[in-house]
Formats: sequence, C-alpha cells, structure tokens
Amino acid sequence: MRLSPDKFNELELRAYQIRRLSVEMIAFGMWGHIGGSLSMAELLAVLYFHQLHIDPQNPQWAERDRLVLSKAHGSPALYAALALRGYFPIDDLYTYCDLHGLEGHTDMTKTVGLETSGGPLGMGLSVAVGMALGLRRHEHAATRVYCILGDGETNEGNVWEAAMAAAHYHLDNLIAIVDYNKVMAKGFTWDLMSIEPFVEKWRAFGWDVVEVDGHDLEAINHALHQARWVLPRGKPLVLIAHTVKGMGIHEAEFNYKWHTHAPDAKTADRFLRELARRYGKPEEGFSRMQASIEKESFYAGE
Amino acid sequence: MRLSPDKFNELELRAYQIRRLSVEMIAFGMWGHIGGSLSMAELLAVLYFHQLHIDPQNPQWAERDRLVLSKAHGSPALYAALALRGYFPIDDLYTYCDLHGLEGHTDMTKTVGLETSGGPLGMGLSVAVGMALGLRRHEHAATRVYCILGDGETNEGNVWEAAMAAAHYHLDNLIAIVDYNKVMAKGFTWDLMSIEPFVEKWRAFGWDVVEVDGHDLEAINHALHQARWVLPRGKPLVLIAHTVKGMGIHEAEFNYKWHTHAPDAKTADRFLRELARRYGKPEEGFSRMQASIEKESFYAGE
Amino acid sequence: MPASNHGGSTLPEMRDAFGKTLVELGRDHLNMIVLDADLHTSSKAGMFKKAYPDRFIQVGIAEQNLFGIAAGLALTGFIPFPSTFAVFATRRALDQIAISIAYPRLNVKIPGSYVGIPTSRAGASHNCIEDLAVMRVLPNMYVADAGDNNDLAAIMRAAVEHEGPVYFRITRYTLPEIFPANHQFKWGKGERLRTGSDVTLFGTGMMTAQCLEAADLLQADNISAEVVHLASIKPIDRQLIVESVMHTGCAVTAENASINGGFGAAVAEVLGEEYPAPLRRIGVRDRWVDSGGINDLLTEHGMQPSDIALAAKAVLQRREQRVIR
Amino acid sequence: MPASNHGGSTLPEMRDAFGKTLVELGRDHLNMIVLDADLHTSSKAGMFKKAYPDRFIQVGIAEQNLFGIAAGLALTGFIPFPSTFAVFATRRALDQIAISIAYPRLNVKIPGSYVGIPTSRAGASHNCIEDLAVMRVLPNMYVADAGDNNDLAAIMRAAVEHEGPVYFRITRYTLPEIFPANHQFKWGKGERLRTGSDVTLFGTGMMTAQCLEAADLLQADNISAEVVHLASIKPIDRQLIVESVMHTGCAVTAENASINGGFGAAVAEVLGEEYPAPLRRIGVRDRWVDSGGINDLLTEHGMQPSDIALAAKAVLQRREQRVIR
Ligand SMILES: Cc1ncc(C[n+]2csc(CCOP(=O)(O)OP(=O)(O)O)c2C)c(N)n1
Ligand SMILES: Cc1ncc(C[n+]2csc(CCOP(=O)(O)OP(=O)(O)O)c2C)c(N)n1
Ligand SMILES: [Mg+2]
Ligand SMILES: [Mg+2]
Repeated sequence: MRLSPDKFNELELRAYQIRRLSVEMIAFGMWGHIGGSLSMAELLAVLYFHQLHIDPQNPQWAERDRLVLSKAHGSPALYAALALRGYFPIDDLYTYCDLHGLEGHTDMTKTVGLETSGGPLGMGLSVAVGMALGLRRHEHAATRVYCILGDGETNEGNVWEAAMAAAHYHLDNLIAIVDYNKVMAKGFTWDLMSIEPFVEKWRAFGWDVVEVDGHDLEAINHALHQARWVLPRGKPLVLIAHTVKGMGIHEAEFNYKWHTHAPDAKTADRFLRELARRYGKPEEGFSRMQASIEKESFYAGE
Repeated sequence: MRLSPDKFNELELRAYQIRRLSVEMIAFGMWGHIGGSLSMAELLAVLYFHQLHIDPQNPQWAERDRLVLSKAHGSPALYAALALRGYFPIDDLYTYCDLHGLEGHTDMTKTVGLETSGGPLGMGLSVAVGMALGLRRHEHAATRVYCILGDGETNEGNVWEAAMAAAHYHLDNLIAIVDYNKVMAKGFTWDLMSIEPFVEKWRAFGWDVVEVDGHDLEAINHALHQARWVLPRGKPLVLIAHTVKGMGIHEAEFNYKWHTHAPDAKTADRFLRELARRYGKPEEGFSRMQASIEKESFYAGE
Repeated sequence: MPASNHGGSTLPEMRDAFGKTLVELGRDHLNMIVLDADLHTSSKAGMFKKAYPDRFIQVGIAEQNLFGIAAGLALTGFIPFPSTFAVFATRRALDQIAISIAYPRLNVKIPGSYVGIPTSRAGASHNCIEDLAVMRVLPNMYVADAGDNNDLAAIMRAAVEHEGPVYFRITRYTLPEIFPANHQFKWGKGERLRTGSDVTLFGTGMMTAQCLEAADLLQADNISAEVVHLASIKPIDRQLIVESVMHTGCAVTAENASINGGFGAAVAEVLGEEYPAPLRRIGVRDRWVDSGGINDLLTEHGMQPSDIALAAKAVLQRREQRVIR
Repeated sequence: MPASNHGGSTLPEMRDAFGKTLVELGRDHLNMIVLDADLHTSSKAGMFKKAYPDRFIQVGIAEQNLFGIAAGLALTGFIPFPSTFAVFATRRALDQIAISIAYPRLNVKIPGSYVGIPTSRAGASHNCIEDLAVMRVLPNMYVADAGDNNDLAAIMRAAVEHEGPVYFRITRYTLPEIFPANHQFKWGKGERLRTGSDVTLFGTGMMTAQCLEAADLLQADNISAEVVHLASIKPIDRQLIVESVMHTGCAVTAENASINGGFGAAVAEVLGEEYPAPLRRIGVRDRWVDSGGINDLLTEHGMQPSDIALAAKAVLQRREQRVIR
C-alpha cells in the first residue's frame, strides 16, 4: 500500500514539524534530548498521522492502539506529535520541563495521550507485553500495541526478559520499533556496548524482524502496514528502523554531544533555520527567541 | 584427551558422592534443592577433581581458577564437592541451614572455597565477567573463570546483559556452563517460559557454544578441555550441558516437585539406597537417620 | 491445606490464607489476574491458578518483566497481583515497581511472600528485611503487614478496594489467631488490642502476636502494657500512635524486618514530630539474617516476646528517669 | 571546569569535584577502576577515563551488570567505582548491590550522581529521593552525603580507606563552600558547624548549607540555632546528635531526599531511643519530584532556608509548651 501523494506530503510536513517543535521545546525548556527526538520524527509521523487507530477526542477509547515510548527521553518528539494530532494545544509544549508543565520524561498522569510513564530505559517493552496480553483478553483483536525502543536501550536485560515473554505468549498484536540510530548517550553503540548481530538476537528470541530505513516514510509505512495486516502469525514483530541520531541538524547527526544538551536560544535559532533549509521549507527561526533569552538569564546558574 | 581409567573411576565416584552428600545435607538440614544439585554432579566432579586449577591448601592463591555458582540454590552439591576436595571437613556438611552453619545459599564470608555469595538468580554471570576482566588485568593468562547457570535462570535479563558484555570484551577466559535440566522451580521450561532456540540465543549474543551430555564424564571433560585449550579465540564460550533434573533418583527425575523439597529421614534413606543401586555401589542408607528424626521433631511446626 | 502447630494451634499457614483469599476475591473481581515468576506453589498463588487457570499468567524467572507486565495489565483494566518472594519484588524489580507502577499510581497489588525471619531456611539472600523501608519510600505506595490470617484477608480486600498500588506482606509461618473471621481493615487505621498504662507496644505483622505475649510477661511483673497493632504501615495511624503514647508515655516497636527506615522508623518519625517519648525498636538490627530454625533466629535477633518485654522495661525506666529541661 | 554562580560564587559544580577527586585518588590507588553505564560525561566519571583510559570500563546501559562486574573486580583485588545516576543504582540494581556487593562486604565504592532535587530538569524518574532509605537498610553499607566539594573529596578518601561497600551522593549543583580544602571526614562522625542553644538543625548533603542560611534567618529573630552537619548517614553520630539536642532540646533535620526512612528517620530513631525531643523533618514529603527549576522545586517542596527556619520555630514552640507527664 503506497501512500497517496497528499498523505505523503502531510507526513513529510508532520515529520518536519515534529523536528522543529522538538528543538523549540528543548531550547525553551532548557533541557532535553535532541538526538533521539530527531531520529524518530518520521516514525512518529507515520504512526500518529496514518497508522495508529486513535481518537484524540476520545483518548480513553478502549480499542485504541497503544504506543509505549520506552525511550522516554524522546518525549519532546512524542509531545510534539500528540499536540499536532490534537491531544492538547501546541502552546503547552512551551511548558516543557517547567514546574507544573510537561514533564521531562513521560508522565501519563499529567499529559493526555501518553499511555505510560517512563524515564529509566529498558522497562517499556514489558509494559507493552502486559498491554498486549490485556488487550487479547478483552478480545480487541484489531488493536495493536507499539513500543519504541532505543538501540542503546537494548543493553538492558529487562528488554530481553520482555522479548522472551512476548514470543512465549505469541503476541502478534505487539510491534516493537527500535530507533537504531547507532548512538547512545556517550558514543557509538559499537564502542560502548556492541549489540550486533542485532537481527539475529531478536530472531533467536523468537521475533519476526523487518529492517527499514527509518527516515523513508514510504518504507516505514509499508513495513508497519505489513506488520499490522500481513505478517502476524503467532509471533511478535520488531521493526528495526535504521536512523540517524540528530537527523536534520548537521552538527547533531551521529554526534553524541547532542544526545542530551539544550541549545541556547541563538543555537536553537540556527538549528531551526538549518532544518527549514534541509527540508525545503521557508526559513524560520526560533519562535520564542526573546522569551527564551529572558528565561535563560532568570534560571542562570541553576 | 580421554580420561585415564583411574581418573574416570575417580570422577564417577566423586559424582556419586556429591549426589549422596547432597541428599544427606538436604535431609539433615531440612531444606534445599535436590533436583538442581543432582543434575550437576558430573559437572562438579569433572571441574573440582580434574579441570579446575585450584589448591585447597591455598584457597586464596591469586592465579586459581574461579567457579561462580550463579544458581546458588545448588549449594549442596557445591558444598559436597568442596568438602570432598578437602576445603573443609565432610562433617561440616551436616550443619547445612542451621544457624551458624553452612548457609542455605552461598555465603563466601562463611565458607572457604566459595568464590561468591548468591541466592537471587541471574546475577552470577556478571560477577564472573568482572572476575574475567580483573584476571585479564592481572595478566593471569592461564586462569579461567567458570560460571554455572540454571536453564530457568536464563529467563533473567541480567544474564543477557552479562552475556552481551562478555562478548563485547572478548572474554575468552570465561566459560559459562548451563545446567540445562529442562525444569525450573515449578515445571518444564517450555511450559513456564520457553528459552529455545537456546543455542541461537547465545550465538546471537556473541558466544561460542558447545553442547554436551551433562552426565557423560568423558564428554564433559573433553568439552571443558577444548574450552580451555583449543577454542578460546576472542570469544566467551558456553557449555550447554544437557542434564536430567534430579538425576539418580527416579521419583525426582524431571520432576519439579523435587526442585525444592527436603525429604524426611525415611525418604532420604530410600533415596540413598536407590542411588547406591543406580550407580552400582554397595547399598547404604541415610547415615544420620536417627539424629535426623530427632531434629525433625525438634523443629516440627516451624 | 497444610497446618502447623505453632502455639499448639492447627491453623493454616499464612500463605494458604493468602491463596484462599486470592481465590475468594477472584470470584467477585473478574478482572483480577495473578502473575507468577516461577514460585506459585511456594507462595500459594497457585491456588488461584487452580481455581481460574485462564486468569493466571506465568512469566518465568524474570521479576522485572513480572512487574512491567502487571503495569500493562493494569493499564488495560485488570487488577494484577504480580506475585513473587518479597526480596525479588523489593530488590530485583524496584525500578519497575517505582516507575512503571507507583509513579503513574497504577492499580497493582503486590504480595511480598516469605518476609523477614520465618523464610524456611533459605537464608540471608531470601530473608526479606528491606521491604518495609524500601516500599515506604515510594510515593503513592500503600504498605501493610498482617497480624494473622484474618487480618491478611481483610488487607487483601482493602487492597482491591483501594484504587492504586499496594504492597502487602505474607509471612511464611503459622500465626496465632488474633482477629475474628469478619475482621475489617482500614488503610491508615491501627487497632488497640489491649489497653495498658505503662508502655505501648506497637506491633506490625507477625510481631504483634509477639507483643501480645510480651504483654503477658510484663503483666506478671505488674507492668501494664498497651498493645497496638498497626498493619497499615503506610499510611500509618498517626493519631492512634500519639493518643496511646500520650497515655503511656513510652513505646516499643516490633517488626519482622530491619529496624532501619521501616516500621520502627515510621513510629519514631511520628513520635518525634508529635509527641517525643522514649522508644525502642525490636527487629533485625542491621544484620543479614542467615539460615536457621525460626525460633533460633528469633532468639538470635532478639525478637522474642522476652526481648520485647525487656525493651519495654528499658523504656519505662527511661520514662521515669527522664530529665526535663 | 564549568562554574556556576550560586550565591555569587564561582565554585566548580560538585560533579566536577567528584571527577577531580577520582583522578587524584587514582594516582595513589593503582587498583582503582571506574566503571560507567553510558553516563560518564554527565557524572564526570569521564575525567577519570581521560586520565587513566585503561582503568575505565564502559558497560553500556546495563546497571545490573555494572554492579555485578564491580563485584567481580573487587573479588580480584580492585577497588571499583561503578558510576551511574543515583536512581539507577538504587532502583535498577538494588539486588546486585545488596547480594553481590553488600552481603559479602566487597570493597566497592558506589557514587550516586544526580541526587534529590537539583537534577537538571529530568523530572520525577530521575530525581533520586529514595536512595537514603534504600541504602541505609542494607547491612554492611556505609552511606554519606557531602556538604560541599571539600567534604566530598574527604568522603571519597575515607571511602577508599574503609574496606567495604560505600554509597556516597553527588549533588548536581554548585554548593557554597563550607569546609577547608584539607577537610577530614570520619565515618560515624558529625560536625558542629555553628553552636546555638535554642534548636539544633541537623543537615546532610546540600541541605547543610540551607541550614546555615536558616540559622542566619533565625538569628535575626533572636533564635540561636546550632547547626550540625552529618555527612556520615550510616554509621551516624549518635553521640553528637544526643549531645546537641540535650543542649538545645529540639531539632530539625534537613535532607535532599524523601523524609521517609532516610536521614530524618535516622535522627528520629536515635532521638527516640536516646533523648526524645520535638523534631521536624525537612525534605521531600512523600511526593515525586517533577521537572522544574531548582529554586522553584526547593520552594515547592518546602526545602528553602525559610522553610527550615519555620520548622525550627515550630519545634521550639513545642519544646516550650511541652506537657510533661
Ligand atoms: C536505566 C537507565 N539508565 C540510564 C539512563 C540515562 N540515559 C538516558 S538516554 C540514554 C542513552 C539512550 O540511548 P539510546 O537507547 O540509543 O536512545 P537514543 O537517544 O539514541 O534514541 C541514557 C544512558 C536512563 N534513562 N535509564
Ligand atoms: C531472582 C530469583 N527469582 C526466583 C528465585 C527462586 N528460585 C530458586 S531456584 C528457582 C528455579 C531455578 O530453575 P533453574 O535455573 O532451571 O535451576 P535448576 O533447574 O538447576 O534448579 C527459582 C525460581 C531465585 N532464587 N532468584
Ligand atoms: Mg541510540
Ligand atoms: Mg533447570
């Protein structure tokens, strides 16, 4: 199933907006993870604007698809997707990391549209397994549980406990997506902790594996479509999405120094202009430049 | 390298003695894990009486091989092996699980010859990885670290964290041994949590794998010899020892009900006689029959 | 049901009462699911499996996953009881309990089996002495330790009625009966089991029975001990604690756990803030609890009724001698 | 080294002092090894990596393995410093710390980074409020929270000198200087930083500086506050606690952590057992600590000097009104 030209354009725009808003929130919130937010922009665009069966008007709809962001530090991109999808006003994004604002990592009690709370890596797939088991009990056969993991995150043993159980329970309503951006917090995976042969690991743990270019909307969509409608046959499926950490901002690409670092207002402005150029959009800078500078000086030294 | 007939006979006797003493300790201690003690009798016999470079007179010898019993509930068999090897008097075995006696699980601060303390499953391989790294730093090139794991134990994510790191660090001085006895605490692995395809899992985590009949002394010895002298080439190695849980006592074989259950004095007597018959030894019953009955009644109701 | 003869009685072990109550609750609560990590015939969660095989989930020896899956089930409308030994809940899966369950305040009920000293003879790695301090420090978590089987059943009913995470303890031991069959438990409410005027003995879990025995011993020495059972450790009954000590002027706490940061600490916190009074804490004094017979261990760790009585005499003496500024 | 301007000073952040001290200790102790779980440039353990690249071990994002490997290294004669954020040590790897390290009393030094409130803006899952209660309940474990950079360096030296497991905290924040460069730290010893006669403020970690500011505020109201710094939380200086409160008659504790079971509880335990007196505890009151600016959060959680001063007035009033039986 190819995307219609309109849909393709919409998804491309959404991915672009998710990138922009992630940078804006992190700069204005003065905290956050740029690299891992930018690497999954296309994944979230396809999920939230095409694949997920959800209803922002009825966020508790029992048969909705669930998305668990196990790499919860990617919250800026997720919050952006949720706001763009209509769960809450875009303006709320600018409360990111402020007291009583959007939480740095995910807090489902604070923010509508979030399915879980997170922060510590490695725990989300277990929760997704529990949801998949629960939904199967409810006989919500059409519902799917998606879980996005970081590549570095798969160092955590908890991930493999969950993987083993998902296969044991034949959870073909569960789709894991690894944002395989090759970089963890402090360097490349192969330097810090090699995870290869990665496909073989998942296969040996009983999963179907599909590899995909994680920035190719068409490919992602095709893979997710297959995962939902064609492949399920008594096994969970993992989509290994080959991505570029920091995708869209040259300086941040594959650069662990931009894993977690908030750009100051001027840098954010530069990044946002670069993003516009990269994605062929009208050049636009940081929308909250002045407020951001004031906020930075107010909190200086903390 | 085949075992000499004398060595073979000695190892066979040791395995038999380890089995007998395990049953005696568990009965007299009124607590313990029979199934997983009996399944690794041959493994421990070959290790402690032929393969391990150790010196019971000098238990802290810096270049000794280390054995980490990750499945620390197999302590009776290990204590028996240590006592038989001369680390402490056989009589001490009869303090098992008494206050100030041998600890139910392993406590290295209490018992000479133990290299670690344990109890919770899944942690030992990490400690073994640390030892292997440490010994490599000391340039003790001839020293090996062995780690015995249960099959059910490999459900624990911590095992896979350690496995990943061992491969990342090319620890060819580390040899894991899985006592693959097909049964965990409450049933068969395939019913409770399937671990197959098991060989593929270890391979995908970067290990060399050797499978062996875990009750065949010759085969175990050959495999351990290979593991030590022939195969090491920049990778850790796991020996998957196919064993029978409860091996040697018909009623306990592959029977999860004898995973953790102390036989009363009479049952112990019956088990010990059966063992003698099974291994072609002169029939002998429970050596502490009377004392055991008295102890049972003293602690009745606890 | 296996029975034990503690104190001459032939009551079921507490873990049997646990299994039985699970089954009873499961009858009314069709969305209850029991999960196990390869210990259900020990914990007796297996009784639920037998009664409702399709509401039982086995996850193997993987406690992190156990609690993560429980969170997922709670998020899809079930009331999960992820069951394992208390040590493995408390220590192996603390991050999952804290962040996947307590932080979002999910409706998960956590039974901690094999607590404190009477843990068969498994020894230090299995004798859970940390759970009271650890669970008490998690925001949103409720914590309870039952005084007998009827108390446990009441706690379990209250756990299901409370919307949110609950941790409750199950002693692997036969406790004497203290409460009637229809006993009611309320979160944050203690019970005065015996009135007295010289000293208050605050017990939780199996130590309440020890306190009652201690009160008898004290009686023989003409010391009038009040016994207060605080099964609800969090929230704790601040009011009853203060009320009782206002009356008696001194207190002893007794818990089947480490005295660091647990129940004794909770009482010390309340007294310090509300009504300072001489206090002693009975429990495991910052040591590992090795293998051994139960009574041998209770003696070794100074947790016998006679130890409680001695502590009571000590606080009483301090109350009398109290230098007032 | 990046500097911050808290209180107008330009001192290094405590994590820089941590990195620097690691490097200094590494010079004398050739068997010191620093381990990291993908956070070394945040924790500043990376300074050690830079100085001694072959004594640095990266284990990736796998904290259970981090502490297991540390145990193995200790068993082969090294002094490992397995470094990660305090939440991940405390919660993700508690079983490994308890059984692989604390139980056999291995010589492992555990730095807990990013503790309590000042944890950049990462929020509830990263603001470690549980570690004091959790680490304190482990037998054999020593626990310390430094009042400033010089205190931290002294604690780290004392950690290496002590044969056994140690947990020490590193605040992600710039603290005002309290102690001289050659400051000595002793396990189980506190320090009277300011004498006073009306109330004792017991501080640990970054909250000692807040206590000193509170004492100034109280002074302005003619209240004479004694300030005692207890960096050594376990063992704790029972004698100094009692001595000071015998003199002042009431106390406030202040910790950058949950008040349940942690430092405040430790002081409450001592006072209850040795010298009952009115007490209040300042710290996180059983809530998750969400994202936010540091000062916003300190205000939100009632942990500012003014909050300590208010608490001091409250205990003082209770001391005066005290009804004596
Ligand atoms: C249990 C745990 N350990 C450490 C961290 C700190 N941390 C946050 S993000 C991160 C790196 C994650 O790398 P990866 O999974 O590859 O995610 P990416 O940002 O590349 O998508 C680390 C170590 C954490 N959040 N949780
Ligand atoms: C973390 C942890 N969870 C649960 C247990 C309780 N337990 C002790 S032995 C055992 C079964 C072990 O099965 P396996 O690893 O196959 O060992 P074996 O068959 O050799 O006895 C369990 C669940 C434990 N010791 N540690
Ligand atoms: Mg990555
Ligand atoms: Mg087995």
